[in-house]
Amino acid sequence: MRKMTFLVFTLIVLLSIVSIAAETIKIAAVLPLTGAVAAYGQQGKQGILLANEMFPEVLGKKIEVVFIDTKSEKAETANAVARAIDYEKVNAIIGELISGNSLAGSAVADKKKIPMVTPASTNPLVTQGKKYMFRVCFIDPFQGEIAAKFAYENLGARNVVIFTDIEQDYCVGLANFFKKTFTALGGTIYEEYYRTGDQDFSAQLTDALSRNPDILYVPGYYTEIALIARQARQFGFYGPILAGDGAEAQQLIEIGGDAVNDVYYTTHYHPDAAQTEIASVFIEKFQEKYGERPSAMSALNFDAYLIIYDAIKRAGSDDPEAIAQALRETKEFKGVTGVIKMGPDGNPIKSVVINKVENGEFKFVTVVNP
Amino acid sequence: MITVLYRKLPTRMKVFLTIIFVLFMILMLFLAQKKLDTYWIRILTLIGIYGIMAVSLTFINGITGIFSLGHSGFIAIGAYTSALLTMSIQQKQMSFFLKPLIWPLNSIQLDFLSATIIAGVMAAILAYLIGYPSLRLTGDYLAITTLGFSEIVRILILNMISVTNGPLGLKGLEEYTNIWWPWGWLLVTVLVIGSLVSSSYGRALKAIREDPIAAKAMGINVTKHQLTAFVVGAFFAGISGSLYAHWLTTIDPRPQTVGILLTFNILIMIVLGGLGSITGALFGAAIFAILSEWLRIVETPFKLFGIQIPAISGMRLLVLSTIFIIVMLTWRRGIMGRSELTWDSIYNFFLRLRRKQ
Amino acid sequence: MERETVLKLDNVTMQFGGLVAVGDFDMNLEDGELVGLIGPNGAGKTTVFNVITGIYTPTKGKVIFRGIDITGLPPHYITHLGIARTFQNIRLFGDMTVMENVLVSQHHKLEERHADKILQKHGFEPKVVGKGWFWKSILKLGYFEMERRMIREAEELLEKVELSDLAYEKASALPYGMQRKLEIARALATEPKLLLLDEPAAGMNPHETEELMEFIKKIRDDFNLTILLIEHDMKVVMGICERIVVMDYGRIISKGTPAEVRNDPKVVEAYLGDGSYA
Amino acid sequence: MPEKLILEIEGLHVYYGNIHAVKGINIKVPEGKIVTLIGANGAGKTTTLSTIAGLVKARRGKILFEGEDVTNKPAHQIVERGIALVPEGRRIFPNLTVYENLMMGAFNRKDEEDVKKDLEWVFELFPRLKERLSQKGGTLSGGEQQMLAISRALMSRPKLLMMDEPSLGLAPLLVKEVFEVIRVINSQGTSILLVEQNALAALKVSNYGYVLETGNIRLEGPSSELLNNEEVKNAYLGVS
Amino acid sequence: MRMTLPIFLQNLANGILLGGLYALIAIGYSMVYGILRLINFAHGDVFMMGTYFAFYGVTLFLLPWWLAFVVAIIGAGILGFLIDRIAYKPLRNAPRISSLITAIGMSIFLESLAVVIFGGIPKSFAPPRIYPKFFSKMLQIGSVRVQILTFFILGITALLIIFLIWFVYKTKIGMAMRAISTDIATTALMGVNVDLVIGITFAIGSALAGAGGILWAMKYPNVNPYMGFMPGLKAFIAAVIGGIGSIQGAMLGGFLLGMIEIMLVAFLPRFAGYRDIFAFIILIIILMYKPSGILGAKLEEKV
Repeated sequence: MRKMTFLVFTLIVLLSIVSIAAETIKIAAVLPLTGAVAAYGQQGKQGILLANEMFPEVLGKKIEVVFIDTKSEKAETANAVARAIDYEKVNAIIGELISGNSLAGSAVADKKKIPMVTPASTNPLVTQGKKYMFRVCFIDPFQGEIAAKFAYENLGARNVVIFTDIEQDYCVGLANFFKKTFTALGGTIYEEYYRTGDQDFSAQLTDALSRNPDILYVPGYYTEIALIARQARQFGFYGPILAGDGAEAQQLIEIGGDAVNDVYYTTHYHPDAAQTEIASVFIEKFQEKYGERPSAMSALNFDAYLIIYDAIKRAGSDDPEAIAQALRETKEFKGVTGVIKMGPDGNPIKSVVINKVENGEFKFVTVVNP
Repeated sequence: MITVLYRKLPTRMKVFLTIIFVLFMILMLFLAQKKLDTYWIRILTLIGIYGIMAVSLTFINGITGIFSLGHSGFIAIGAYTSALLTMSIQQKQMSFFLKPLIWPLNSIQLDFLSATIIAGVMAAILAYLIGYPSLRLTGDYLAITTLGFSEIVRILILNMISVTNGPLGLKGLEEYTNIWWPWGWLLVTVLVIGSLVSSSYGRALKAIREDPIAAKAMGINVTKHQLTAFVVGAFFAGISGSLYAHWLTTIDPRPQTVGILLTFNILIMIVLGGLGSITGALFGAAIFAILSEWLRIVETPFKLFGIQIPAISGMRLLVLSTIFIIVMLTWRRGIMGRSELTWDSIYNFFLRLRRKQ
Repeated sequence: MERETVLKLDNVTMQFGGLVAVGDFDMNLEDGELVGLIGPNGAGKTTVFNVITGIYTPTKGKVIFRGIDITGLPPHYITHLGIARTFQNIRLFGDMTVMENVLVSQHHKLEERHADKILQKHGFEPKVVGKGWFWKSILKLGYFEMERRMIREAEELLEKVELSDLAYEKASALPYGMQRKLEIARALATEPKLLLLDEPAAGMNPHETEELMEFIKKIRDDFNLTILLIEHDMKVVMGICERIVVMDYGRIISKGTPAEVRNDPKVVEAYLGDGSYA
Repeated sequence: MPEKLILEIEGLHVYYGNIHAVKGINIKVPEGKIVTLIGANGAGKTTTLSTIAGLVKARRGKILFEGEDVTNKPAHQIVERGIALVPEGRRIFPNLTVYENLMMGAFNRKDEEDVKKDLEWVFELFPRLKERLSQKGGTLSGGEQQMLAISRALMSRPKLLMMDEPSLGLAPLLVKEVFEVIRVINSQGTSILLVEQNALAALKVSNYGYVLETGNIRLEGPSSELLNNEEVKNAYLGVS
Repeated sequence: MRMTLPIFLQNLANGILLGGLYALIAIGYSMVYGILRLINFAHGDVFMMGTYFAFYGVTLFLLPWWLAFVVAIIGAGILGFLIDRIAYKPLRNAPRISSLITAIGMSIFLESLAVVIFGGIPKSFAPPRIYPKFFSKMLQIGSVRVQILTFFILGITALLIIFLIWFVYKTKIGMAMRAISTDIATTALMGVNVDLVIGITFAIGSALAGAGGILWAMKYPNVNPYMGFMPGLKAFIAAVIGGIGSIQGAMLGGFLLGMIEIMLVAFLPRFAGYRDIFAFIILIIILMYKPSGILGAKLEEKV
């Protein structure tokens, strides 16, 4: 019986909870805060919280960010977006980070005509045929192409082994477009495969290194890149490793240690070559607030917030339709991750920065303009 | 021994009541669609889909006693089959940019109903192929084997890029799944499975659950009946997969979408509702869908007895799993146990009430 | 009058790995006979039952039932052909009612058409009623009639074995003696020709045991059965069996009438002892 | 006659879920005597033993062992106080050797020297066990398993030995041997509470008997009287 | 691929290492299953928790690395003990499926607890912050390059397994564990405090998982709330292949699975994506033809 009492008590406590409401402009951040890719969601949240702190008001109204968790799941994402629109009555949505989830969410948002900006879903299909879907990251074909050119021309690579994470559409996409461009340039490709969460790459590396590659291309996420780099160095590979913007995180260096020296990656910005003022401010404030370097994920989420903020300001209204229109007309938006001109399809046109890791720090290498 | 008087309503009366109830539900759903906002309609739709998943799994796990952990495999097959059949040819060409889709899938487009039925059939065929060898096993070993098969299905989907588009998944499906499809299919599921359970076949299946060896000795072809139950359950799992895909408008082979985690969720539903009860499975599905949305309030900043509590992500699942564990410890048989909420049981409930007065 | 041979075990051997559980077992059961199978624990008595009912396929030898070679046929076939059994440790469907327990035993009449063909081939009457019951029972087309018929037959049976009052009780809630009885009733519902009883008197007091003996004799006559029973209680075995087969270490060490067996020195040495505690 | 009681049960009620299995029984076991419980299956005999042993919880009533209340104490504490149970169906550990099975019986004992002595004593009782010391328990025959089960219980040096159906499933030949062993154990000073189907043999070996029926005590008395009681004769001994 | 002897040896070394880690986790699974016939789905999450304990022991409580590791292993053991007391003990007499489902709930609970307490962002478990750099040095043995860490991991694994076998086969508690695995009630009749022994079993299994977690994190220096899922699943497969319930079986299964995974990727790199399929196919074949696993005891139902 005591157990039952406890149960009833728990329920009463839950029922007595009152959520707070106020007169504000609401933006929902639909992010994978828990579940398989919780790390990205939480980093994204850091970026958005900072952005909200730095730009708390627009048109004289307070901006309230509602964080809604998706458990890294599709169905939850779709529900979360519906909840944001119908229950929280938000004016715009940031999210999701995983392309598959963004697609499920954008189907709902598009029908309701609420603008949605994804910070990091790079799959070309995410915005395709959608009027209210935008992004602040570049798409896979573009990044893959730039990486291939950089590898061939700047790093002088002719023989590349690609490590593809077959579970990430992002990674498969990048690998595919890299391969197309690189072979067209005349290079040779050999492919190895792994899966998200794998931690042992010794078999792939033993095989890969027997091909004597000039560089490794690992367009996955930082955890696996760091692990691959560590193990590659252990097996005696000291050449450059090329990655995508998934590499941009302090954890890359923390996990990888010395091994990630000479890891190059295509990404959005670098403080030393900050294309925008806001970038240096962002990095400074971020380090102040969280005591670590911002990851690309944080920066992109920061920009997603900022581009909506900017759109509201330009539209002079918090009406979703007006915000969407303003977003479509974005021309010279100066975000942390570069200057964005919004293409007609909701995809931004922005330049690619290439950085590398050197002695435990991210160093700027070059910038490639579209 | 106290013999409890149990009265039965006449069959005609029950059929009449059922028709009234179904009409009432249709009216309610109609009203819901008119009055409720998208958010609640989505949850209602989801309850319908979860309902099919839960009823089909409780049919396999609870009624026949085949402890399967492979339901997500059937859902995945259903989802992919119907998605590949309903996608427009242009959409397919756009989506499959890694490797082109193989013939003849690249030149087919079907309507939603046929695609859904074919999805169910495909799942049923898969269940037959899986069930045939694995039903020789029992208990935990069977559970592990079915789990293994569902993972194999998922990994195959992940790797067969020219059929499934690999990790990129299928996108841009038409949002066919409105509130009517899942609830309509749910009605079919409950009618078919309910009808089967209340027949001689249902008794045979329950007998197998209670004691397979005795069932064999009473002349029941245990393997065949188990296989039949497995196939029927998988058929409806396939149907639910099709509905699920066209509700999400996109499907991919992540573990969160069609992997072990989905099976676990359905398992939680049917256990909450009472393993072995169809009505219990329906309650479980509804509770799970509503609770996981309602508990979002613990992840927003809130005031508890005047104390401001900040938003902590992960709280929702923490609370949900805590509730679940408490229920398991205190209320082991779930809401319904193995009993069903039927017209007879409602009638007798009122009779007993009256007798007490 | 020459009686028909119902069951013939021909040189049956059952081996598990190196262990010979039953070796070179020969036995004939004639129509209407009531035969006892006795022997110390682990002598292989239950294994004989499992071989007859198809749970095990014998390593060697043949099982002939009413002229049909049933060696290696699956259990559900064999039940359909007309052999039913009870279990040493009661194996009722505990969560189902008494009525449902009996109804389950009629289910094979909707299904076992392959086994039915064997019956017909050997000139016996078919048991299966119509076909396509799976679909009929889902769509409820013509199924209610069948269900009513099954219930009617079950009610009649329960009436005969005096379990009607308990028809809607859960099987697991019955008192022990009633559970034993229900197990026999459930076996009868399969319409057997041969009934195998595995220690039916286990756990009963002498009074109940006596009732059981009467009951066994009664059903043999009412249902035209041949009965083979395993029992430890010598009173039962000596009291109702017409013939007794004694096993030890998987082999037959003696057979004959109760009196013959009781006085066989081999039986006394291996099994009965001096009888002071039996 | 004021006998010293080793075990006294007062008004014991036991439930399995909703089933009222034991309905307020009183049982006394005098020190150094053999007391038997007879009755049909489901009468509550095994439940009573399990409750004394601490495997099942009593709803109401008291169990006093040597004057101390041991009601609802956990099983391992009951054993430490000196009550051992030979469970129905022998239940030896098939994956442990005979030696290990015996040592399991002496699990809580710290007096290693005495354990060795008791081991010798057990081998005297059952010389066959000594031959099979390193054999796995599961490979023994039915009779040997019963001997092992009894020996295992004796290894805890119980003051009260409870036996649940020691003759069940044994050939008549072995039944006799078991009852003889019971007599020997008792003669060396161990009190015994015996549950048996085989009422005749049980009453012959015991001093006092209780007849249980559906959770109640129907009859009790010195065994010799029960043997001649008409009712007992009819119901449990069979008219022969 | 060009399979030369050095490459083969290199892969062999890799396989042994991965297999050792699987074995450590698999043993805990197997011990619990052997005793309670419970697939403890929360085992992988204890593995994760142990690693977090070690991480915070070093970074937050500033313990020396070895002490932090020992404390974390003990912590994981206590956690396992508590999990049993809170979630499984009340269900001891319930149908086994109840405990299985509670175990799933427990797994979800521990993962969300980790997200709430430790956050979802992975922590780095790398030298020199957590443990001395010495371990990551490479040794050249012939043509094979092996990290010092490898020997450390194998050494610790071997030590723990030897200790465990001694414990289970030579001590009284170990004997009680083996007794419980066949008959809980009778073991209680022998005067064994059954709940305590089951608790100890959980504690030991969980401590091994904790140790496995720490060694895993030393090798793959990344700690996050979901890190236990895959190794947990793999270890479980390993336990079943070897014969669940048997310690030697779990060991064998672990090494076998580790070796197969590495060798498959090495010999047939094109099929790396199908790697887990092979794990599951082996699992299913084993279950079909020898459900009790390679070394498991056969549990047959009596008719």
